[in-house]
Amino acid sequence: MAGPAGLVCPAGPAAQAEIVVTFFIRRTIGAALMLLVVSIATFLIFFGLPRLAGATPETFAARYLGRTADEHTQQLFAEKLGFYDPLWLQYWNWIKAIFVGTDYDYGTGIEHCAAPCFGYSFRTNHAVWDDLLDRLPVTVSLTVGASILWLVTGVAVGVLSALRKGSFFDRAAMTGALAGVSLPPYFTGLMFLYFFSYQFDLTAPGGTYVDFTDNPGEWAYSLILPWITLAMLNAAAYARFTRAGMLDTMGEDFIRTARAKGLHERVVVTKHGLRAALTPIITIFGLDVGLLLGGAILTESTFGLKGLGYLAIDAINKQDFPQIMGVTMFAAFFVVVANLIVDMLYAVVDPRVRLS
Amino acid sequence: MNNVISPRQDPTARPFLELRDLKIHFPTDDGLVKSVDGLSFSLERGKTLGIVGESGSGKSVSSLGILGIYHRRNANVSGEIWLDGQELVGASPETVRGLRGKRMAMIFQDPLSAMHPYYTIGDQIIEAYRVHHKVSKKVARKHAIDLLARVGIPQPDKRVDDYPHQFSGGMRQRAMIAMALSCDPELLIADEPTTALDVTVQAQILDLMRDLQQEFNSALIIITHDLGVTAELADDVLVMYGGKCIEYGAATEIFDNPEHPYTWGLLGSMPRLDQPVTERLLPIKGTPPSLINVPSGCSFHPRCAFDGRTGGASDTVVPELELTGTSGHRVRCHMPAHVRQQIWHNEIKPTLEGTGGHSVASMSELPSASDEQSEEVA
Amino acid sequence: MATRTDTSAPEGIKAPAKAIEGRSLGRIAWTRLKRDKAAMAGGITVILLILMAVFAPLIVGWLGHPPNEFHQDNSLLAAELGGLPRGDFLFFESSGISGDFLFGLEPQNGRDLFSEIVYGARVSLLIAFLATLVSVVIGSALGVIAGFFGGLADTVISFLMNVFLAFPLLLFAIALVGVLPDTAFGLSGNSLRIALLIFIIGFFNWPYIARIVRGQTLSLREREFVDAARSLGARGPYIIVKEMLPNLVAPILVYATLLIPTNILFEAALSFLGVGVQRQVVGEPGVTWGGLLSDAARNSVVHFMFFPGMAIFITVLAFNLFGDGLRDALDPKSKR
Amino acid sequence: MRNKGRVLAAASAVFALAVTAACGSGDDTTKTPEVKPEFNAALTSVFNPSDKPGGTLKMAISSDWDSVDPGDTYYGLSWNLLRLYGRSLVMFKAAPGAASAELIPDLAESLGVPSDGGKTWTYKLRAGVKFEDGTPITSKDVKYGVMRSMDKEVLVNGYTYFNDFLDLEAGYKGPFKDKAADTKAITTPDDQTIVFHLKQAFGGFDYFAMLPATVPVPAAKDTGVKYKEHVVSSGPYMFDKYEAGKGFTLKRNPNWDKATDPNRKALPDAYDVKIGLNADDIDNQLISGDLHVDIAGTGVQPAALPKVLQDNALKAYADNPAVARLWYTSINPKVAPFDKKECREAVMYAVDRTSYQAAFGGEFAGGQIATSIMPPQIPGYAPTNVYPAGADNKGDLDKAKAALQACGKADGFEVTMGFRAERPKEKATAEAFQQSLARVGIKVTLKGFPTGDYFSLYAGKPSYRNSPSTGLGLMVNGWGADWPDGYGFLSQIVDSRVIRDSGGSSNLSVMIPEVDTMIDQALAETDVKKREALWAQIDKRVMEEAVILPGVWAKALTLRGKNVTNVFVNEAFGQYDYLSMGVAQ
Repeated sequence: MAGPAGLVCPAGPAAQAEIVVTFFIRRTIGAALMLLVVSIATFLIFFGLPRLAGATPETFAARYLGRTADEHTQQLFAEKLGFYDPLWLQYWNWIKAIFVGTDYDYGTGIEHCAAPCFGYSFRTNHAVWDDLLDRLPVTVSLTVGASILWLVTGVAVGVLSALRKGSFFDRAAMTGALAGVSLPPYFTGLMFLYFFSYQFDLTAPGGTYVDFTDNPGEWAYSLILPWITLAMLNAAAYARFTRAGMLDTMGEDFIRTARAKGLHERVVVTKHGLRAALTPIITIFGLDVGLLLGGAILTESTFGLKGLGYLAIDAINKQDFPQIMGVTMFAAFFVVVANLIVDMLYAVVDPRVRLS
Repeated sequence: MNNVISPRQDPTARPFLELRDLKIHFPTDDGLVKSVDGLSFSLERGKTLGIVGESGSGKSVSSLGILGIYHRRNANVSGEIWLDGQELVGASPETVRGLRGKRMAMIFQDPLSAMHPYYTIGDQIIEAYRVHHKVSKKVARKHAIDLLARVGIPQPDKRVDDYPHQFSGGMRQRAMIAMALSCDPELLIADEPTTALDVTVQAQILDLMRDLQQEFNSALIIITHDLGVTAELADDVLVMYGGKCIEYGAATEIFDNPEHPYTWGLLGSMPRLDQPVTERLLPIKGTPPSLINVPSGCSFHPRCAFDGRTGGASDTVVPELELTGTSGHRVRCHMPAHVRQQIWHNEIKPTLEGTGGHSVASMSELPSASDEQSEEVA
Repeated sequence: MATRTDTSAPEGIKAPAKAIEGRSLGRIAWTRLKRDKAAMAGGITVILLILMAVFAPLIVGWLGHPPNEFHQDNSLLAAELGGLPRGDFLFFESSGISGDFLFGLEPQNGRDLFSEIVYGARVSLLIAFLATLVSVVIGSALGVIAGFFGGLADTVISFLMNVFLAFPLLLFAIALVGVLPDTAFGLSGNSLRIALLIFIIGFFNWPYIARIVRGQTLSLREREFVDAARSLGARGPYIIVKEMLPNLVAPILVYATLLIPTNILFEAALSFLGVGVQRQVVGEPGVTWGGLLSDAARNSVVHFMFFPGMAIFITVLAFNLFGDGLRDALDPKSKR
Repeated sequence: MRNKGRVLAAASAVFALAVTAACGSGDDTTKTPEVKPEFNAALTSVFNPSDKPGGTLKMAISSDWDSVDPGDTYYGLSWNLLRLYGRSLVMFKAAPGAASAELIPDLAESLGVPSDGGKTWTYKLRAGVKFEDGTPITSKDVKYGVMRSMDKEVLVNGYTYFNDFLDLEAGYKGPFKDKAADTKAITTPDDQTIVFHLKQAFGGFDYFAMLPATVPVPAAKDTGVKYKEHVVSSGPYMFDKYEAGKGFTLKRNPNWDKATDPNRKALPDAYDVKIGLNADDIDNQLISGDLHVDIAGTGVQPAALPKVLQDNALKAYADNPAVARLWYTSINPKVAPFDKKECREAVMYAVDRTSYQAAFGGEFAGGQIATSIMPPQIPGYAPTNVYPAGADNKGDLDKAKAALQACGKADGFEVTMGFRAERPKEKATAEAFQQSLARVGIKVTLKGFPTGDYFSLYAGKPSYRNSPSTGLGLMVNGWGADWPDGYGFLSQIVDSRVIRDSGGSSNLSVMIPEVDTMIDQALAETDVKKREALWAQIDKRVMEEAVILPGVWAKALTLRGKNVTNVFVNEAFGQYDYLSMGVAQ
């Protein structure tokens, strides 16, 4: 009989907990580092690049001021808002404000912008953070609804296709899925709006959004087209992923083993096949949701939904840099956090992932 | 060739396992893949059959065929499989499923990939047990721990909660065996059970399997490309080539008086520890045949050094699997029996024994069939 | 014992009489591809689209009107309805579709939508192809470096890839186009815009190629022939160029083909959001499908949305079909 | 709140109508005959007149506007609307047709009394007017309102008329910088009297007194930029809820006394203003009856336009008012080759004016093809057409080519044209320019700019628009009268002295010393007729210089909401008069 020489000793519960904590800390530091890089890059693009392209501190200040402000006023303002400071100092102040808040001088006296302060919008003279929070429910509503829709349909279609590989259903579904990933959401969105809202009056017109807390029914009614539009694109992609993953998995040795045990095919597919095939899908799903929470730019602008993506486009069109910075950081934050969550989730779902 | 039965058959009783002209064909875009093309053999309880052949010769497919693990949609299966008086090819999938794992079980090659990475060893054994026995999880768990102990896993009550990746290769194979034995199967098929293991562990596993077989009195089929393994365990040996059986007989017969040139090749490429180290290994040249475009006539003829001695029949006529000698030894070759025996005794055997077989390589390093083909039938 | 290796070796085995004719990967792939009807349809469509883009002036001269020409005659546009085209066709109400204007007219200014669609292929394909090239160049270079040298290079490049994937790309691309100067690198106007778009789109997509190349390089690095080359004294760059690259061509080709439709969608999205190439009369008209769609969104005239949208759809679908087919052909493991 | 679907909404609207009709028939006191809706019915007379109070008037706008703070707004719609909650010294008469051009006293007892040759203007406030909290309104509150509005660092939107004309002390800082700041330029001898002291005589000061800056603001309640979140009302309505960027509601102001206010009917009980709805949706809701007013007042969107024009039932609910607004293109004489007048003339002749009109939506939604700067409804307007663009208005190519020859660019030239990228009509204009100028060899390169920066950083900034590298030869532009009067329309776009190096001015191309002199003359002229004639001459003189290419005098195809009473177009705003509307129940 073999000795235990080749055994990998399992770690005790205490050691396991320590590993988890270390893993968590390491990943969090990594995420923070990534956010830092993103923030520096963003800052350089919006406050550094324009300077190279000919913008001056006064032109930045001019954006806070009306058309009637004279040169002197602009200089005064540029001074007050720190636009004459070296770029690194401006960045430092910007970062500092996020953590400890800052004071802004808006004529009527000093206004405190509490942490997390992403600065004041050029055009609305509003704290950017308030704007972000204001827009968040729209984007969250859109994302949550659409993601549930696409996850369920995409995975269902993908699994069925994989199990009936080569059947009519499979071919039809995969043709549909390929068409789905080739359809730009702004095109489908526009056509949906034209037919369902403009022509047949079945759905809410673009630009409608009712808060969930106001009226859940109308909330869903106002979002149904955007949900379908956004979900269609992703459902198609997920159907393809799922099918490929499921085919791979169902060809795995452990599926053969499961069958050899005499398990019911249903159990083989769900307990053994789906479990393994869905794990990577969950990863992609987490990242996609994270990405969308930062603003579904195309869907939001197609449907005139005033979420974060819409705010971003609006801010960019109006060159409202503090707002753009805010949205970008917000979006990057969601992506990084989603990454983090997915990593940890993966460690939970897949015991092979070593937490080191 | 319908009446190919065990060399040791008792003609009065129906054997425990019997295959009759089993064919498993897969239609593909590139043509019909004849993975198994007319295989017949039989096996009694307590006996061991070794099926030998290169990758892609159809040995794994036939074992999966016995267990009924193939896609009914994309496999054409014909012939008969009798297990203890029950025909399986024509039986409903549900019937076969009920037998799988319970009366017939399989031990797979490469237990790392053959076990589900997301479930613990215990869970997987418990699952195998509970699908055929209505017992509580607790009872099943106890059973699983017993099995793990039985196959020699230390501290089974702890290891039962480990994941496959936490086990070493040998331990995993033991766990795999435990899983296969969970319902006391009467037929156990082991597909390359030791290939992925290093030599010392190989020996332990083979010992274990022999012990267990005796204990459970089950019929055992060992599928391997390693004649050494066969020599250790098998009572009978069946050599497959291109989806067909080309030589079949008692193990002693096959090792002492092989009559097919391919078997000679296999023996020539088998490392022999009992021989002086004088010569290098004798590999089989060429590549295994395509299962789609099986060479005409004798499928081995493109690689056969003696195809000139068949009077031109080798590439036109498919040879029959005919009896040779008296002990149920059968060979599929155009050459007359006496010519074969002559060549073996005069040309081959001396080479093997005289100069023969120190080697660093084994058959696994032979030119093998493309992986693509073996995947397609899986 | 030399005879052992002879064909008449006594162990009874001989080499196959005729060596199977070695087929190159390209030939095998081509044979497979030819059998894949969907991929062939996609490929043919792609070729037709490229021809359409190249010969846009000829096609438009033959079947349409110059893309910048206004047709505001009262017989074509209903001035009293704010410039809505006259004439319905099927469910395309007020489209002005006729033998003269195959896809109808643009409301208000009466430009020939057919010609605009044909010219739109130019910008779309040009940007998509060149941006893909940029991604492939950056992605392959960094991917090979990361995969081959490993260590610090790998850590840094992998981190960079993650950073890029964490960026809200579309947002950044839009912002960048908006922020950058009007004249730079001796270019101005649309040529600068196109150059910028190519660079930006290409620049943001390199991690996708890099990831694939890195993975492939990692596995190639462990293969015998690389060891062999190294043991013969070959140095890194030589191994990369002579041993690695030829083996990376197939995956790069596949993923580049699949990146093109993504880039088409990216460009169309930017144009839809109003930061793409702008309409001009000097030189190229600079029509973009995304731009047309964005104009159409304001009009609620269905033919104006339908044709540009379908142009994007068909183009992207064709590339996707072809790309999928190519992947299946070059990488049999992914087959069906 | 919107219902679950238009069908439902329509059904309930029908139901509501039926109920209204039933109630109406039973009510003998208001025996008004069923008013038949008609196209342009509210243009020159009151449509569906009523004195019946009650109900909520629902209003919406697709974009936000600058501010609801009377000291910080420069939008006509805002001036129109804020009369509900703010009373300036003087106002335009709330009446249909030409009558609305008449200035009448509002917070003041009478129009301003000039003295010192028009350099001093005195107003007496009505007695008994109170803020929403019951505090009596004094002349000091009016003075404070004007003073605060002049601080352009805090209240950045709006005009600088008071800054430019008041005789302010050097170093005057304003109430935001210095709480104790005061100025002798405005004096308040008693709580009911306010006196403005000007640097120079100005006969039209009553127009200044009409500006929302003269709406009283209680200094104690002023929160600078945040004042817009709760403006203290002096009118019949006060703010109830205010949500930045989303909307607000107005309710009745209990401290408003009708006896002090002969100008306001104050019919509805409340106003519900929604901000940021989809523009197309606003049209749909107007049509279905879910909404009463599109505050923007710029007319229906292109999507709804054909629907309205083709359907007579819908068209009957539409009006096509002219707005004192000119859409035009500035031709920049500081950019070669436009330094040569002939080259500018070539553009004037070559541009197809009908495509300009089409770009803005045709004759109903866009407006009338303009031949000069001043719109016809400005008093003193004299028809003039210095550069006729051919008989069919599609451009006079022969003359254009001759002009090109004369300026030495017979083969044409290249020029860059700027426009606001987010404005589709301006983009369409620029494309129309490309198209029609290409006919004579002038190649136009288009360049879109962010709307917010167009005047402050690009087209409006001389260093940018005149630079040899980034020079903009053509710039799409537009201007609406601050009030319907030659000064109100022309001064900000043809006086070269409003151009500042820091940018921001709407005058992008007119730098004619002679015109500046003529403006000064007009300002000093006390005789109204003569003054109006002078403005017409200025109009013609600027046209001759070929630095402004007039496009269209704007018109809008606007929809009257269903059930709205007392509707008419106030010509001073070119919009429905928001002060007078009521809602039938």
